[in-house]
Amino acid sequence: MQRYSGFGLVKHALSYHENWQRVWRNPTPKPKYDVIIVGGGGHGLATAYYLAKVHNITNVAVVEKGYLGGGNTARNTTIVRSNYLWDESAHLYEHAMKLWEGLSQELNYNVMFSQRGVLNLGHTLQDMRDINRRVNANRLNGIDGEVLDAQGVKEIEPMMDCSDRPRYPVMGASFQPRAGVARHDAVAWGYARAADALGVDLFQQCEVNGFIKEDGAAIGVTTKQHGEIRAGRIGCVVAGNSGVVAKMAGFRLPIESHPLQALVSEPIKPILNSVTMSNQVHGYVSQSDKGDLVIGAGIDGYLGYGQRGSYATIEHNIQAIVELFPCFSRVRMNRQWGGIVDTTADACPIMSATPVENLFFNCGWGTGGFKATPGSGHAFAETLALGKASSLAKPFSMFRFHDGALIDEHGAAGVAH
Amino acid sequence: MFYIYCPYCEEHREEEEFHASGEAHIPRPSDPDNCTDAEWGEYLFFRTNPRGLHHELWVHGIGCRKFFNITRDTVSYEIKETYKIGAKPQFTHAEEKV
Amino acid sequence: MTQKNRLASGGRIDHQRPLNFTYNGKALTGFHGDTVASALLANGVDIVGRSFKYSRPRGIMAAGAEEPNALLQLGATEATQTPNVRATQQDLFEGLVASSTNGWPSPENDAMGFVGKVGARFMPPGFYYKTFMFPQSMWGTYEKFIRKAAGFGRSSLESDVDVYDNINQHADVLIVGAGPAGLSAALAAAKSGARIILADEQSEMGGSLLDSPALIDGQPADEWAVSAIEELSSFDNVMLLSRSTVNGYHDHNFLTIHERCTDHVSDCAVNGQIRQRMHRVRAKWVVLATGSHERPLVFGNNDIPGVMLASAVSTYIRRYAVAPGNKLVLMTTNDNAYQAAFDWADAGHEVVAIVDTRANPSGACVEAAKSRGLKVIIGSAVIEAKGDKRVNGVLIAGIDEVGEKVTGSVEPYDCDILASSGGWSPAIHLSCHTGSRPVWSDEVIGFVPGETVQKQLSAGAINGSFSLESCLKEGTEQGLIAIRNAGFDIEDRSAPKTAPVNEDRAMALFHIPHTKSTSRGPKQFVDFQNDVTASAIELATREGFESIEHVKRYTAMGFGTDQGKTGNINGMAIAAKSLNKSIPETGTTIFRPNYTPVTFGAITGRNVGELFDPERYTAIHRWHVEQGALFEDVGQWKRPWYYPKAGESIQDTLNRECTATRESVGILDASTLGKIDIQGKDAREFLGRVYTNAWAKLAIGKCRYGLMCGEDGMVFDDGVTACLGENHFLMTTTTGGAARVLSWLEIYHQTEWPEMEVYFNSVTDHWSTATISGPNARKVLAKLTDDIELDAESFKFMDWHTGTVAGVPARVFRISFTGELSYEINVSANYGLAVWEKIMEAGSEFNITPYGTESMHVLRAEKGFIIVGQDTDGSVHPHDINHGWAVVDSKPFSFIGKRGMKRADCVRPNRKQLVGLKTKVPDAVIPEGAQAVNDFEQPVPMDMLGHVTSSYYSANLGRSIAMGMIKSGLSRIGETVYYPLADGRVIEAEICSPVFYDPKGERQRV
Amino acid sequence: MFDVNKSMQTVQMNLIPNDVSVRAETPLHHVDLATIATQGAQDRNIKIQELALLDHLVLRGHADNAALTTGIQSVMGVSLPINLQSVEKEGQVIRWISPDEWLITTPHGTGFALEQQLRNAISTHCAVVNVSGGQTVITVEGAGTEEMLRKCTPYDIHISNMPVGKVVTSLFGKAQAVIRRTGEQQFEVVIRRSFSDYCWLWLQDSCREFGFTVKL
Repeated sequence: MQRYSGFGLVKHALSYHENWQRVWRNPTPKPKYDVIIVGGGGHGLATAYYLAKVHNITNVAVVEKGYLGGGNTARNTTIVRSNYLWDESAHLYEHAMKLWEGLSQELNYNVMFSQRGVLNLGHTLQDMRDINRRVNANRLNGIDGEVLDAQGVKEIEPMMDCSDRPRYPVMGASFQPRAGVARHDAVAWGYARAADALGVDLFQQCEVNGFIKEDGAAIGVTTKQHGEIRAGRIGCVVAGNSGVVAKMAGFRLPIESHPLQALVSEPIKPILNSVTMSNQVHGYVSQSDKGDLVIGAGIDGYLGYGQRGSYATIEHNIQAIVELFPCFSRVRMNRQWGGIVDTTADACPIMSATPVENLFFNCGWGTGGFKATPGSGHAFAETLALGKASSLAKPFSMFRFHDGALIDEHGAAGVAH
Repeated sequence: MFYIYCPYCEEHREEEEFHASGEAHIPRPSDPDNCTDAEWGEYLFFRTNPRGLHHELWVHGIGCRKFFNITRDTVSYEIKETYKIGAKPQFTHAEEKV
Repeated sequence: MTQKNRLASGGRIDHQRPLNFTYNGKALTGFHGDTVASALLANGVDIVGRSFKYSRPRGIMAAGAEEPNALLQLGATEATQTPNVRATQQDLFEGLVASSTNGWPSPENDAMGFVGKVGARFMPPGFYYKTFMFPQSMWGTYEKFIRKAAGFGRSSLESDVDVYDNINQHADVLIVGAGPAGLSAALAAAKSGARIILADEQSEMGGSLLDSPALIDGQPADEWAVSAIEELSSFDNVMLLSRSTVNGYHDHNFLTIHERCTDHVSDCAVNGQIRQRMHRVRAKWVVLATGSHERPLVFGNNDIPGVMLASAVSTYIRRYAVAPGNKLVLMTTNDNAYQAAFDWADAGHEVVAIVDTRANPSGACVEAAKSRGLKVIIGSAVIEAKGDKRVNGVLIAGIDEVGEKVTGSVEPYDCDILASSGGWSPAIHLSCHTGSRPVWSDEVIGFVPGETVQKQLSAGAINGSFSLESCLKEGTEQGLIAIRNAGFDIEDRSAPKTAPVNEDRAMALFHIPHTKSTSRGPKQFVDFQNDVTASAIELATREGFESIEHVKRYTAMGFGTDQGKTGNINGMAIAAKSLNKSIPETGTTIFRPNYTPVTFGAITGRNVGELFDPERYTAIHRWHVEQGALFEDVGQWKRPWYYPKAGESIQDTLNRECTATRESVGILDASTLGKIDIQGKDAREFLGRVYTNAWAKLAIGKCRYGLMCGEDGMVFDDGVTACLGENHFLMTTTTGGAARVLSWLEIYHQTEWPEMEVYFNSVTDHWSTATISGPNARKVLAKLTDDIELDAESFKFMDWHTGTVAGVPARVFRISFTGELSYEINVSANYGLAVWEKIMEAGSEFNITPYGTESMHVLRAEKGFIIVGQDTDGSVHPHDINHGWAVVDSKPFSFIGKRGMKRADCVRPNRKQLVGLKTKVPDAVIPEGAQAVNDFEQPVPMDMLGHVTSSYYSANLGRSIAMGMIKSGLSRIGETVYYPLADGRVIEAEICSPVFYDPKGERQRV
Repeated sequence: MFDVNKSMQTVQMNLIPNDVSVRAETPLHHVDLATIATQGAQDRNIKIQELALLDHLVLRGHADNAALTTGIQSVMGVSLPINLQSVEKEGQVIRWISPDEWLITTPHGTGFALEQQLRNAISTHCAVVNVSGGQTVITVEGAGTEEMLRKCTPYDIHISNMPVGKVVTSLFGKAQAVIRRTGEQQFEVVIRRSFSDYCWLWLQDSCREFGFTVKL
C-alpha cells in the first residue's frame, strides 16, 4: 500500500498527481473464501479489515451490490459518541470510540475524526433525570461525560437560545467531550483501502441473490454478476436491506426498515462549536468543516425503502433547530436526502448467529450505526473468526427478542444518532 | 407526503392526519399462555419488512380515529389500496397468504 | 462609479428609476428591474468572490438559478444578515447592502490568492484524507485552519425579526415554470374552471420569452408573454405565483413552493408583512415546464471573470440592457448560442469571433452569422482563456471531429468577454425528487425525466424539446392532458404559433482538449463553486473511484449550493471518458430537494416560539400564574411545579407545601390527568383485558387502581378507574400517557376485539379536577357541600359520590396519591376556576396550601407510590417494581402483558427491582440518576446495580428518602449500597421498603 | 343515592349549576374577547365569534343501526347525518365525526335534557358523553376567511370539496379541530379547551394579513 503523508503529497504534486496508486484493486473472484462479507458499507469493510488485521484471516471477499460505502455510510450525519445508557451498549460504543481515536493513523487515511463534543439537551425535569442517570452510568463505565446546566450549555454553544423564551427551555445537557463527527466517506474508503492492502478482495456492482445451503448450513452465495462464490462463513452487513437478505436465507428478523432523513444548509462561516442534540424538540445539528449545518431528526413512522421520507418530518426538524437557534432562521436549507435504517424494538443492534449455520448477521443499528463502525467491525470480525458471538457481540443476539433480554436504548439513542 | 384515502371518511386526506402503526394482519395469538417464548417473540417483534408490497395498519388519528389497512409499495410509496379492518387486500405478493 | 456597461436603452428595466445600493461598501446605482447581478455587471464589477479552495477570482457567469459564483452576503442590519444570496436571483432594491463573502482584504486583492497560484497543486481531491494525520494530536489544530476557510456568507447573530408563513394549497393542476411551455399549458387549461397554480421562480413571468427575439402569434415574444399573463390573471381559478420557486417534489404529488414576498423591496419585511411563504401544495396533476440550463464548456482557465454562459450574455443585454464587456469571443457546440453574438453585435459591440466546435455546421444561425459578416471559426475551440482578474484573450485551436484532440495551430485572440455554450441540460431536478431516475438521451445530449409513479407530465425544454415552437406545442398539449386527467372537460386549443428555426445538430462535447494533458495543463473547472477541475475527476478515476457517486464524493462535485446545475453533466462526461464508458454507463445524476436553497424560516412558518408546540392549560391556569407558580412541562401540558413565596428557596417552598398538606390541607390541580369515558356492555371485560388486575367485581360507586402493561409485560401506564354504572367506567391515565392509552384501547378494540360492545371517549378537557388532601380535607369539603355525606362510613376510601360542591354539580372521588385523606373534586371545566376559588376561600381557615407537581412527587414518594415514566422506564414489569399484587394471573382472559412478563429473561433471578433507599446520613439526598455499586473502590467499568429513580428531602420525615432499582433488591432489604457521584462524594444508603410514611395506610382511610 | 338509569345502567348528572350566580368560564375566557371586540377598526375583513358555553354531547353508536337513527329522529327531529355531513335544526347541530361518532351541540342548559331523552329513546348499544366543559365553538367569516383557514388546516376547504354543511376533523396548526362550513365564507371550528390558547394565538396570527374583529 502506498503510504499517504504530507511529504508524499508534495512528491506527487511534482509529478502532477499522475502516479497515485489505485486505492483498491479490481480483483476476480476466487471460487472459495474463508469468509464472505455481504455488504460493502462501513461496517462490512471494517469487519473485513479486522478479520485480516486482527485475526489473520485474509482470504476474505466483500461483495457489494452498489458501490463501496454507498448506503447509510454515505447518507448519515456523521455523529460519533459513546454515551449510551446500558452496560452492553456502552461497552460496545466505547470500544468503537477508542478505535476512532486512533483510526486515521491505523488506516493511514485521515477520517477527520473531530472531537468537538456532543451536547444532549434536557428540556424537562424527566429529561434531566435521564441525563443524570446516563452520565452517572457512563462515568462508572469509564466513559467521559458531564452534566451541564443551561449556563454551561450556553458557554459551549453561545448562539443557542438558553433563555426562558423557547417553548421548551433548555434546562441543561449531558456533554461528552470526546464525542464528535468524522468524515463519513473517508471511513469506508479508509477501511476498504486498508483491507485491500491486506489481501481482502472487494467486489462492487456484485449483488448477492441467494445463499447456497448444504444440510441447513450456508456454504456460499450466488451473485448476479459473478455466479457462485463459496465460503466457510458468511457475514451479512446490509443495513437497509437486512430483511430482504434474511428472507433469501429463509428467516425473518426483528427489524423494520424506515426512512431516516437528513439535510444540510448552505455553507456558512463557522458558528457552531460542537454537536447539539435534543430529543424533546426533536433535532440535532452540527457544522461540517465545509461550513454546512448538518441537521437531522427521527425516523419516519412508516416502512420505506425509498430513501425518502415525509416533508412534515423535515418541517418539524427545522422548526426545532430554529427554536434552539433563532439566528438560523435566515440561513437556507440546501439539500435533503434519506437513508434506510433497520430499526429494532430496543434501539440496539443485532450481531448474531442466525437460524442458518455459518451465516451471521450484523444489522439493526437503527439511526446510530455510523458511530459504531469500528467497534461493530471489530466485534463482528471476532464473531466470524470464532464462529460464535464475541463477548461484545453476545448481548446483541437476535434471539434476545425471543427470551426478552432487550437492551432498551431509546432514551440514549433518542432522536437518531 | 402521502395522500391517503380513508375508507371510513371515504375521501383522501393528508398524511399529517394519520399515523402508521406497523404491519397489518398480525393477530394476537389466541392462546398466549401456551405460546413458547419464541412464538411470543415472533408475534411481538418479527416482521416481514418487505421491499415492495406491504400491508400495513394506519390510524386516522386526527380525523375519524379509525384504524384501517393500506397496501403500499415500500419503494415507490405508491398506495395500491386502503381497506377496512376485517377486509382482505386485493393486492398481494404471489407467495403471500393474508 | 458610472454604469459603464449599461446600454442607453432597451431591456425590461426602467431607465428612469435609479436605485442606490452598496456593494463592499461602495455606493453604486442600478435600475428598477435589475437583479443585483445585472447591476453589478452594469457597474463593471468583474470579481464577486474568491473561490472556495484555490482562492481564485470569480465573476458572474450566469443569469439565473444555475449561477455558481455570485453568492453574496445581504443585509443592512445584523438581524437581517442573509448569507449566500445568489446575485442573479436577487432583485435590486433601494438601499440594498451587499458584500462578497470570501477574499481578504477584498475579493480583488485577496491575500490568500497566492494559495491558488502556489498551493493549488498540493490540493488535489482527497488531499485531506492523505495528510494532516501526523502527529495524531495535531488534527485539532489542522482542523482549525481548515475551518477558517469554511463557508461563504455568515449567519446573522441575532434572532430573525421577520415573519414567515405556510399555507396549504390544493390544486387540480400545478404548472411549474412560466416560460413558453408553462404559459401555453396554463392558457390551454385555464378555461376549465379547475384550480390551477402557475409558479415561476423569477420576478417576472415569461422565462426565456423575456429575452427571445422570436415572434409568437405575430407578437414579439416578450409582449406575447405579458399578454398571456394578463389573460391568465383574469381567471379566478388560476393562481399566478411569481418569485415562487417550486423547490421540492414529494410523494403523491405534494410539492412545496417557496415564495419570496418582500425580498425584492427590502431586506426586512415592513408593516407586519410576511417575508416569505411556503405553499404546501397537493396537486392532482403536475406539469413540469422547468426549462433547461445551459452548460458551460470545460477548458483552460474557464473560470476567469469575463467567461460567461452564452445565454447569460443574451439575457443581460436583452433583459437588463447590460453588455458586460466590449470584445466578445463566443464558443459553441450548437446553433442556439449564436444569438449571443448577434445580440452583442446589435448592442454595438465587437464580436471578435464565433468559435464553433463542429466541423461543418450548417444551420440557419451559421448562415445568419455569415450574412452579418461575423467571423465564424469552425472545427475549433477556445482551449484556454487568458487573463488574471478579467479575461483579456483566448487561445483558439482546431480540434478533431470528436473533440478529443487539438489538431491545428494555437492562435491567440484578444477579447474581454468569452461566452461559451456546450448545449442545454434539461432542468429535470423536480422529476428526480420522488426517486424517479432520469434517462440519458443521445438526441438531447442530456438527461430527461424518467418513469414515475407520480401524476406528472412535462413539457418543453425539460424534455429536451428546446425549440420555441416545440415548447409552445408541448405546453399546450400537456396542459390539455393534465386538465382532462384531473377530471375536467375542456375543448382543444391550438398551440401559439411561431416560425420554426432550422437548427443543425449540436455536438456532444463537454471537455475541450488542450495541447497539454489535463493534469499538466491549466486548470479546467467543472464545478466552480467547489473548485472541482477536470484533472481532479481524472485523478479520482485513476485512483479507483469508478462509480460516479464515488467521483462526486471524492471531488465534492455537485455538492454546492447550485447542486451542480452547470457542472454535473460535464463532470460525468469527463469521468465517463476517463473510464472508457458511456455517460449512461457511468451513472445518472440524482437531484434531491431543494431545487434552489430555501430559507429555514420559510419552512418553519409560524411554528416558532409560542406556536412551536401547543401549550396546554387547565381551566385553573390563570390562577396559578397569578399565584406566581413556576411551571413544569409534562407532555404538552404546563403544570404548576411549585408556588414559591418571596424569599423562599425551592426547598423552602417544598417543605412548606408538603408540611401543610400532611398537617392541614393542600390543594392540587389534577385536571391534566387523562380521563377516558368507557361505556358499553363489554366495558368491564375490556378493562380486565387491558389492566393486569381484576375488574369483575368492582361495584358501582367504587374506584380501583389499575396497572397497564404492553404485550411485552412492561409497565406502560397506571391510574384509577371508577365504576360509574354497570356498563360505564371512567379511566384515568398519567398526564403524559393519555393519548397513548386511548389509542391503545382503540387499537385493541378495533383490530382485535371488534365484537366487544364498548366505546371510548376522551373527557380529559371536560373535567376540571381539584384535589384536596390532608387531615382537614373533609372539613374543607364539608363547608362546600350539603348533599354529600362525608363521614367515613358513608363515603369510604376508594368511593366516589356525586353532589353539589360550591354550588356546582360535582363528582367527588375519595382516592389519594399523598396517603392523606383526599378528595378529588371533578366539575365541568367551565366552572373549574369558580369552584377552585371557592375551595380556597373555604380552606383559608385551614391555611389551605396549593402544591405543585414537585410536592406531589415528594408526598407520594413518602408513601412509596410510583410514577410511571419516572420510576419505570419501559424495561420493568410489575414484579420488578413490587407490584405483583396488581397482577391477577387467574383471570380467565390472558390479559395484555401476562405472557410477556413470563418470558425467560423476565423471570430470571437478579433482575433489578424497585426498593426504598435510606441514606446513612439523613440529610444527604442522593441525586436522582445516581448509580449504585456494592464496592465504590472497584476500578471502572464498575459493576452497577441500578439507579435512583426518585429522591427527595422529606420535611415531614426530617430526612431524605429515595427509591431506586437494585439488582435483586427485594431480597437485599437492610443491606448497604454506595452511590459514587461525579463530584467525588460517595453516598451510603440502606435498602429498605419504599413506604416511608404511614406504612399501614391509616391516614388515607380516616 | 345513585341516579342510575336502568336501560343504560349508568349515572347521569346535570353538570350545570342551578345557582346562576356561579361564574362560568369558556375555554377562551382568558383571551377576553369582549375587550378585543371594542379594540381596533370594526371594518376588518374577518369576523370571529365564540359560540360560548353551548352544551356539547358526543353520541356513539352505529349509523346502520335503526334503533339509533330512529331514536335520533324522534328526539331531535332530524335524521342522523352520515359521512362528513352535518344537520342543524333550531340551534341544535349534529356533526358526523366518524362512522360511530357524532358531536351534538345544543344551547346552554339544554344538554342534560337532551342527554336523558337520547338515552331513553335509544335502546341499542350506544353511548352519550357530555363534553361541554372540554371544548368551545368559534365561527369565522368574511372575505379572506377561506385563505386564512388554509394556513390553519391541510384539509382542502375549497367550496368544491367542502360545500356548506360539510364537517371534518383535521389539524388546526398542530392541534386538532372539527371544522364545518356554514356559509360561502363562513366556517365554524370546534376546539378543545386545553388547546384553546394555542388555537387562539394561531388564529390571530393567521389573520394578520387580513385583519380581524371580534363579534360578541
